[in-house]
Amino acid sequence: MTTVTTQPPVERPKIARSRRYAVNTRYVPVLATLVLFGVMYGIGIANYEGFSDTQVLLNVFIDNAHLLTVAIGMTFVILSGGIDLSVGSVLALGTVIAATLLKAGWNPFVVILIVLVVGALIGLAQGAIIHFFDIQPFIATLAGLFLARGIAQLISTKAVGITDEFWTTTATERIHFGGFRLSPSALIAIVLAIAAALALAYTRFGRNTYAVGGNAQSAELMGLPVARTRVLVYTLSGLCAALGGVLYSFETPTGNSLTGTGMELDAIAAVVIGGTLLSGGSGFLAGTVLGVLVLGLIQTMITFQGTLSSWWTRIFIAGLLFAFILLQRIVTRREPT
Amino acid sequence: GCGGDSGSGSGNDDGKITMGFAQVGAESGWRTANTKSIQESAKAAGIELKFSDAQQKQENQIKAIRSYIAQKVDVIAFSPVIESGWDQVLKEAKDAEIPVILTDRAVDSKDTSLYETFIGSDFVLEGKKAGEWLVEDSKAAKGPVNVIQLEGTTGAAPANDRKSGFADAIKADPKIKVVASQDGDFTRAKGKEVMEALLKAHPEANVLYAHNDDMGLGAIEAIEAAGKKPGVDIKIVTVDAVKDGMTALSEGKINFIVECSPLLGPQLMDLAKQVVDGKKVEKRILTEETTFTQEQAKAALPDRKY
Amino acid sequence: MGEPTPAQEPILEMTGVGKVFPGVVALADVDFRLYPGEVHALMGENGAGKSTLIKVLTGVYDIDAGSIRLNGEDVRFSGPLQAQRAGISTVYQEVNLCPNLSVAENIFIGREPRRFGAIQWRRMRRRSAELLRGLDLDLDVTALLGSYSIAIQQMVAIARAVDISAKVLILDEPTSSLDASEVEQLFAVMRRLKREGLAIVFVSHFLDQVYDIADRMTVLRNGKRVGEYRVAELPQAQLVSAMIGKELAVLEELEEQEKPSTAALEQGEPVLAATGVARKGAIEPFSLTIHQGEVVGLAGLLGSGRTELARLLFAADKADQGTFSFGTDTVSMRGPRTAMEHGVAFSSENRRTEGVVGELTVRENIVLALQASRGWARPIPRGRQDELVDKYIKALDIRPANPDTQVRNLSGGNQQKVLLARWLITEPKLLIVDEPTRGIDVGAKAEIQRLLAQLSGDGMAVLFISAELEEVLRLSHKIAVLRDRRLVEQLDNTDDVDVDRILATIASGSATGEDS
Amino acid sequence: MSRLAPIVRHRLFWPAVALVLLLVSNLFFSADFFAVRIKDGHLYGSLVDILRGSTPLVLVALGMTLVIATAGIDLSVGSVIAIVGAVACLRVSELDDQNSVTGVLAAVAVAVVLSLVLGLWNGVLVAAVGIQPIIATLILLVGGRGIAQLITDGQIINVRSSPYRTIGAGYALTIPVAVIIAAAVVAVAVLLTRRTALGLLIESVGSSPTASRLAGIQARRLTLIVYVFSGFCAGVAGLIYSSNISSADGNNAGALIELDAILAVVIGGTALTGGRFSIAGSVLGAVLIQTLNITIYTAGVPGRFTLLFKAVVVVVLCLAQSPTFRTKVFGRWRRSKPPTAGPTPGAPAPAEVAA
Ligand SMILES: Nc1ncnc2c1ncn2[C@@H]1O[C@H](COP(=O)(O)OP(=O)(O)OP(=O)(O)O)[C@@H](O)[C@H]1O
Ligand SMILES: Nc1ncnc2c1ncn2[C@@H]1O[C@H](COP(=O)(O)OP(=O)(O)OP(=O)(O)O)[C@@H](O)[C@H]1O
Ligand SMILES: [Mg+2]
Ligand SMILES: [Mg+2]
Repeated sequence: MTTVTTQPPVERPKIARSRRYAVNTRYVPVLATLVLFGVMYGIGIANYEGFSDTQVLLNVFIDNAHLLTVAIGMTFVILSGGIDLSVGSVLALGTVIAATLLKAGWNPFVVILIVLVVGALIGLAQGAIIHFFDIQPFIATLAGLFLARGIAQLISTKAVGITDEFWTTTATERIHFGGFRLSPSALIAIVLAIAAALALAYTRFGRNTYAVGGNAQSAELMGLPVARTRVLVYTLSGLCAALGGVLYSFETPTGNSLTGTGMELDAIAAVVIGGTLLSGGSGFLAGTVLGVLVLGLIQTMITFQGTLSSWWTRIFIAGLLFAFILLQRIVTRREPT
Repeated sequence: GCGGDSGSGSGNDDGKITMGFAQVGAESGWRTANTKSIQESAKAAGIELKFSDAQQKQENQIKAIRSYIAQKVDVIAFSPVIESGWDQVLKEAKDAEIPVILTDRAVDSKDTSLYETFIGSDFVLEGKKAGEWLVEDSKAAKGPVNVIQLEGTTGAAPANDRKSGFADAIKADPKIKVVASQDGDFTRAKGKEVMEALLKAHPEANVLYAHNDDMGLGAIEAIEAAGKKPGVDIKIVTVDAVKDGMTALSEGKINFIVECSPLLGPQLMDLAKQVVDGKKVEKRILTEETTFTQEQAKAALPDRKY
Repeated sequence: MGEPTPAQEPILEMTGVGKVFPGVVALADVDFRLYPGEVHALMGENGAGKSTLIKVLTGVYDIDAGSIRLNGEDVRFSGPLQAQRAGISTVYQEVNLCPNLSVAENIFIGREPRRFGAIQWRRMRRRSAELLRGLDLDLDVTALLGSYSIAIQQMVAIARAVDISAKVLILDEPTSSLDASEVEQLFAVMRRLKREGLAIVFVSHFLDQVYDIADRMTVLRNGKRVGEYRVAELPQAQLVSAMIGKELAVLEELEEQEKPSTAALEQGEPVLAATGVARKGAIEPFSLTIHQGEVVGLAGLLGSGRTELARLLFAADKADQGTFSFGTDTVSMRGPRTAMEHGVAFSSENRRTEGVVGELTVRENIVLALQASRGWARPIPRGRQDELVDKYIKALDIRPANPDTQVRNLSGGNQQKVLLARWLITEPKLLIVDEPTRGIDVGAKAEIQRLLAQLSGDGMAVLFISAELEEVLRLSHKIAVLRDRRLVEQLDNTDDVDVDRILATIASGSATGEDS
Repeated sequence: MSRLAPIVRHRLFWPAVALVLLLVSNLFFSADFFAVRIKDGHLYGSLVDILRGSTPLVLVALGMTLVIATAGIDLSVGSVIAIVGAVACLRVSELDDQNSVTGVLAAVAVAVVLSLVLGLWNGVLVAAVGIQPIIATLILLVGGRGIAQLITDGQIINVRSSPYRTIGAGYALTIPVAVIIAAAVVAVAVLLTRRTALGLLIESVGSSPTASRLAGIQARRLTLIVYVFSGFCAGVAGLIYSSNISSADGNNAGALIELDAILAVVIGGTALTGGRFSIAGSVLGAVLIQTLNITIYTAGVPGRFTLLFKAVVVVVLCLAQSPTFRTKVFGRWRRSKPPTAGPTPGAPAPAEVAA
């Protein structure tokens, strides 16, 4: 065996090495989504009268405030490499609890607090089961889906109307600026989105979420608080879903155990359309906002189209979704691997 | 001009009435028949119909109504997905001076000025009719009358109401007992599956009450597979009176059907014209509905549209 | 057994440590002592239990028996986080970082510089760039870690661990893909830390490195401690026999073996000829011909493009330009399958993500490539599988020798052997091996070198990549030198070619005048 | 104890226990639950119902298993069921003689081909275009039901065809035809995956796509095959489903079956992250879910409690199945009994390592 030279005999050449991809490819999916969203909006304007009114765009925010809220929580979960199927049910449970308590004459702020706490607790339980007992997120949150809706049905199988003063005024309230209107719900959702984006980019919790999603095992070995991050992510998602319930019950002042069926898919779709990888670790909150807007815009286009029969509505949604995703894929496509 | 004598159709200068209709969805054959009826009678009545499908989501329905308000239609009609939570958007319609007609399902708003009228069936009454027929029919019966009930989707208004109406009516006869009551989700497949299991768990059952025809039709398959005769060994009462149900009724496989007609298009169009003309209409209009025995079904079947 | 005279109390003391995995006793009654200010080498064959000892210590695995004392206090960590908080910073064997985060983040995540709770990205980038420069690395710290080669990732992991100024630093095979100068950078840092009083655990299969840097060592064999020695008091030969439990004589054999001359080989049929092949951002146009029975070694520094070149030849990455011909046919390379159809095999340097499939068993991993080329409809009969698998488990001494073990549960070195076996059973005409001896112990390494030499003697062509230049020199007939993602020279491995000569070529670059 | 250990550790042990428990619990509500009689020349009884009733789910879960093994997911199965049922029933209902066997076979053939096409559509989107599976199949989930409704015009299409009815509700040799069909498809799948190398290659692609590609596996083709197979399975399930009720319900057929199917797969021990899969496990999972449903009916669990009941069963089952849970909750208690004694150095075990 020859000895390894411990001292390089020749002066080591200085090489600017391994400088890779000049453009930061991380932003490509989000940018592409943004551009395609613009294109879609343009198509809407070209085809439908009155579509160009900026208020139409703001209405998308107003109409989808709850979905955005839910999708924000979902973004954290998906970034961490998990999935949360329980959000739609937790949202429904939130509306039912709120409606029932309000009917019993509780203070609206206490009610909101209780709803949020319940949502967070459900999320916490799911996160704990997933992390500490090594249960697949899909299953744990599917059980959560059954559980939350089950509790909601237990509380009331009938839809409960909300007549609380605070609720109804918040529902009708519109924040005016420069001739445009936003609902308080939309404002809350937007503020939450900004806060979440900042949290993802500028807090340890946010970065840990990415790390856990990239490779949970490595994150553990790097000494990151994987347990805390995982549990917190699901707690956050539960909290967001419950908040979504509150916002939803502002817009449609009812507590109904059947609301939000399939909303988990909408939320997941919004997140994934926004360029976030379902396998975790890669994506941005801005993408999620765009994803929600895309889904909302599709819905708006259908309303403007106006004459679609029920089944054509579905086919039309699928078609638009397909066109969008296909284009997005083509735009962001790099080499085949 | 079917558009009628009213040159005063608000907003539109062509005098034609524009109606925005926000449908619940296309969750059942009943619903699609309802949609068809509305579309066809709108055409026949010369009313321009803007139609949207909410896919069972209240939020979508609210969105659709808002967009009808924005488009300044002459009249808005909709079948609420659920009863509560409509005050806000109805207020908006009222502020825009657009009359609203509810179809099929009611809303629970205290302020009834928010809508002009509600046309539709009374689900509680339907349940009651079913129950009353059973009480009548059981008079002759010696032994206990053991009922299996196939409920509609848990939490849905028709399911809740048809259950409670039925329960009220059968109180009249202590012989009648509901031995099992299960969610059959309004579908044939579920109706069959649930019935298969219940027949084995409750061999003593001799009556089936299904919240709609479809579940009843599924249950018939299960009953036949169990070697019993539907309509004889097990008497069957259902609600809806769709064509398939009526066929089974005329064949003697069902004993009694309470009609819940989806064909309220013509009535709706009439009302719309009156409302747009500013005429006062009844707050609550029941759809013209009846009940069918086996003989009546044989007679009615040839004219059955759906 | 050379007992050290403890000048002070050990900072870390493990006594009677035991760890059992289902079917395998990984550690049994192992004692281990670590003193401040020393570099302590942990030695042993593949599967001896080195990594397990480290994982048991840092709480990755629950400990089955024994005790751990840190600074005289009994401790038991629930995980790396706790261990880190207690002052133990670890680089685990396989690179365990997050490929989806930037280089800077990978260094700082969990301890990012913050102000008012918000991460200061700019400061983080600056500090990580500085830190890497201290290791003589000039990287774009905003790029994703995953876009860098394994070697660079290894350096980043080291930078991270070193910067977590701890009392104990554990490095599990940090040098396995590093070239000599990188190793030297690392050693400089280690010496500095040692002077500062840090205790360092160092695992390596490069005996020379161990003798260069370590003060004492603990030798493990089959999960048991053989002994604890002062490095200065234990000659290499004795160390090797302590590790493997017998004398080693294979290495000498190889040295003596007569190699056919390049000229003679070039008479033979070219197996693969690449002409003007290039890929944007990866490697400049190059031409390379490999003949039957020829071993071509690739030499170059980290990131010089060796891996890229190899990947292009296997069509793991698609070439933008140039032509490939096998024998006399020019072939358009559509993917690894095309290459495999023409008898090319490629064992990746990145064994964990591009090599073995951890979830599958040893048997399944070994037959995978052969099966893939046969297509799914023609399964390899079980008897034939057993025959092949048993043969290579024996030949490469894969442990545990149970073909139904999940590969993920194998030690790093044994995984590498499985990967190699996968390709050897396909009986390729050209075997491309990127760092095939990474993390492999001395005995097995000699065995693999012998095997490669023998196979090339039988007519197989080999493209050999290794960070260890000596190894390249020992095996190759021809050495292709890369620099800066460009093939700069192809040298016949004659007597006058040695490590210095190659380093000189790398340094001067344009020996063939292709440079502009 | 030690001889039982391997059985207890088998990954299907807990689902099997749950299945047995559920079945036995039915005895409380229906005394002759286990009775199987011959009635009208065929087997009749709750167990037969469960088997027959679970066939659509078994089939869908079977296709889903292979998709999930490649680390994918197929949300569109419910829509495929609806479309296939709609097309088959429409064609049968248009026959001059609905009882003509050839006519029914032709309709079935068209429907099956259609299911393959739908599977191919998903496969192309995932494998060739490279769209994330959940989104790729979401398109068909949303649009497919629209298509099914378009075909049926939103109505329920009735057929009165005894050959067609045989598929889902008929019997052959006293056994339900649906069970025979499902068993045949499962057997073919098992043979294809375990007697050829297909299973190994799928598992490899699912666990590590990069490593598989570099081992020369044509992952794309495999992925495509797997989605086509899933489409096929859903298609057959659609035939059984619609034949069972002699009608096509474009609105409701197969709604939400994807969730049950995924649940069955996961209960059966296949991880959603891909890799190792167990067809037997999925079949067991599907039967378990059907048994759970039937138990709910038999036990008379009121509608408003069903979801809670399901949630509890799923949680308990998952926890029982999770080795981590068992060691964390019961392991500590068990371990504390014998004082922590490490393996004695002289034990024969080290020899194993050296072997
Ligand atoms: N998670 C595990 N499950 C089962 N067996 C394991 C596991 N981890 C390690 N082993 C076994 O424990 C033994 C020791 O492995 P370890 O990784 O400690 O070896 P090592 O000395 O680090 O080897 P190398 O030099 O190849 O890295 C091996 O036989 C290995 O197969
Ligand atoms: N286009 C690409 N996309 C993603 N990864 C790439 C790409 N090109 C190269 N790589 C990765 O970069 C690594 C090669 O980096 P590097 O330039 O350091 O090669 P090298 O000369 O072989 O270095 P080393 O000496 O470490 O082997 C490979 O592991 C390869 O997977
Ligand atoms: Mg190791
Ligand atoms: Mg390399």
